[in-house]
Amino acid sequence: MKLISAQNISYRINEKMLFHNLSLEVCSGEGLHIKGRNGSGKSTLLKILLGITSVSKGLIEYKNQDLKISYLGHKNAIKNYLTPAQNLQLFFDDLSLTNAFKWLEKLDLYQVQDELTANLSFGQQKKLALIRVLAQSSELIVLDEPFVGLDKAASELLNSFFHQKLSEGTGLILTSHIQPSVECQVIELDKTNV
Amino acid sequence: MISAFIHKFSSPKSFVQITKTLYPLFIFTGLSMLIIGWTWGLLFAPPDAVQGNSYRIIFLHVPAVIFAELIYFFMALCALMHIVWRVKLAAYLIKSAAPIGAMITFIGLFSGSIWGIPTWGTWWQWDARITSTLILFIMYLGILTLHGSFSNLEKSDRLMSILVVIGVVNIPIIKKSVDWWSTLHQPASISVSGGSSIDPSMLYPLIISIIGLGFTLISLGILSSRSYILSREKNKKWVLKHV
Amino acid sequence: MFDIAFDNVNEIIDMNGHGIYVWSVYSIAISIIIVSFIVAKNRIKGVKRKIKIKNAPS
Amino acid sequence: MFRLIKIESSKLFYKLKSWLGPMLIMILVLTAFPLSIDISQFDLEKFYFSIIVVSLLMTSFLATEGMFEEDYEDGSLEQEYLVEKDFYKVVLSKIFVYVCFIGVPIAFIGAIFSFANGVAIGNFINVFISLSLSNLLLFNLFAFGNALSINKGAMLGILTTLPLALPVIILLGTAIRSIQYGNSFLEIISLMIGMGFLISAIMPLIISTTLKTHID
Repeated sequence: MKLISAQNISYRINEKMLFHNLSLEVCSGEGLHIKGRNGSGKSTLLKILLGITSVSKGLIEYKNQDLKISYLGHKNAIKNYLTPAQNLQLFFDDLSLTNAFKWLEKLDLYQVQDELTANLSFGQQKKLALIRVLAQSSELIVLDEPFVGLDKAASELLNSFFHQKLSEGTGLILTSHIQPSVECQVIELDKTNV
Repeated sequence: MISAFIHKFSSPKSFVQITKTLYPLFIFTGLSMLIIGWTWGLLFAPPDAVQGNSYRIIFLHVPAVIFAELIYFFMALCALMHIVWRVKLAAYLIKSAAPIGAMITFIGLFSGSIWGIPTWGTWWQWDARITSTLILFIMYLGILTLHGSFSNLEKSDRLMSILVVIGVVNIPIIKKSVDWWSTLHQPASISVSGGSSIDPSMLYPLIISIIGLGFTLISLGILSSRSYILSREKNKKWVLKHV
Repeated sequence: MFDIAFDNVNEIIDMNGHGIYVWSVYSIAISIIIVSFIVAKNRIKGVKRKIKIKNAPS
Repeated sequence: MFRLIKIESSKLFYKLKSWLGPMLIMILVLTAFPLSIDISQFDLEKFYFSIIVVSLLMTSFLATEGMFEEDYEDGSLEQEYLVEKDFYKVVLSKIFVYVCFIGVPIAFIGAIFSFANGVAIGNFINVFISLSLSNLLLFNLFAFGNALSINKGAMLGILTTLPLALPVIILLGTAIRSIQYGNSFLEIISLMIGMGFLISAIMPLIISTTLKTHID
């Protein structure tokens, strides 16, 4: 089942072409790995697929309008002046909060849950931000460089999470310089650019 | 339908070409009418019965203030076109018109202040019109600063259009409220307008200088929009050919 | 209507004491307009030069 | 909507500087003012009102400063966009929370201080209502300035929204004068209420378009 498809999309910024006539589609249970050098427009492409940025040309179709997408960009969307526990209370309603706290434990953040997030290390903040994606039930997961800053244990946890979600029929789109262990179709942005 | 029509006739390319052929005509009409209007006004028109010769500033002041507002309305029209139909040319025109608007508003304020010294004995009055013109000047500055603040030019085009449209709604509100305020605040001790019963010997040069300044400003607008369009579209083929 | 309103040049400059206001306003306004024309012309030249330099080698 | 109000209020609650700062400055200005002039020489009541208008303008600008900046910088806006597909509700609840938690208390402080400067106690409600309403209007307008200038500092915000705020200031001045002289207060207050409804409905729409342009 097609979750999302893009047909012949182009994107220009300040009259500079970032990519041209790009087509892709992601079905449920499928992964998509977007590769490319820095500045090739990976993050922009993700934002376009999410519907945040509008394309210069082309068409993007979703399975339905209220497709549930969970997303984490390179901005963490966590509040520095709150503790991890309070941050989670902001994201989640009471139902999924217990699930979120389970992930807090799995990711080794349980001891620091009452410290200010500003005092946490970069990796810990990243893990906290990832919980937003991990503990949410959604049909499509979109991640921008999820492995950056994670230690080995956390990366393995993330990879096994991908495995589990893909087998459950969730779609996955990610950009990463580190190869995820799940099987994905690959798009190289540098090549379509030329 | 409308959108397709507008897009066809609003390509930056044809704008630059058409205005380039029109420019000599406009600048000639503008400058010659300004010269006629101002010499007539400064040398031939009779002195005012009340104000004496200082009233001759009117031939600069009134056209300037008229165009201070007209340029803003023009920008608002463009902003609407940019928001509704995403016409790029409209955004370019706003960006090139804003500094000219700021300039002419400044001239209007400045000439008004100087005019105030011999007539009212003070260079500033918190009168409704002066205050709203000052606010108009601040609005021009705001638009210019806003457009200069963002690196993504298309983003700043859109933000600027939003601000311009909000501003044009604001102009009558400001006028109304300042009017209301100043009549409550202090009785209108001084009326800025010379009254509608202006003598033809003063009216004709005034009309001529208004039209003359209009054409001059349009030609200035043509020049500044051309440079701006060229710099924004510098990667397009037609620009290369044009250069 | 077309009679000159002043008797001599001095009177034109003086304008019964108002000349300083009138002439200063006009001269400053005219110079602002002229300067903005010059700036606009120079800008066009600058942009054209930049485009030419950029595309010269190819 | 309720979820958003809950989120915004808990965020604001922990940002001490955002809500306590403007209130303290309001208190500071209102205390400093009588001390800075020779009280015996002037009719304090008359002058006091002009300072209350100016300090209201200042504090509401200060309170809305950085209103959307933080959410924009840390990516929360994008996340909200994915959930809501629009910013209208986000903006509406944010302004609502700010007005309730900062605007109304500031109006209350202003009204309390007006006793200390010789305003009749019977006018407390009138002063409080007109100050709260003008805070509602000012917060909406400054939120727009803030959304426009998002991370580009206060100067741009002031330049773009001061022209919008001036009619509100004039309206507030008129309201206060009508309290002082006891005439046609009801007319002005109903005008302010009408404007308040209109602006609180339209402004979030414009702000949400602006924010959408920013994350685009």
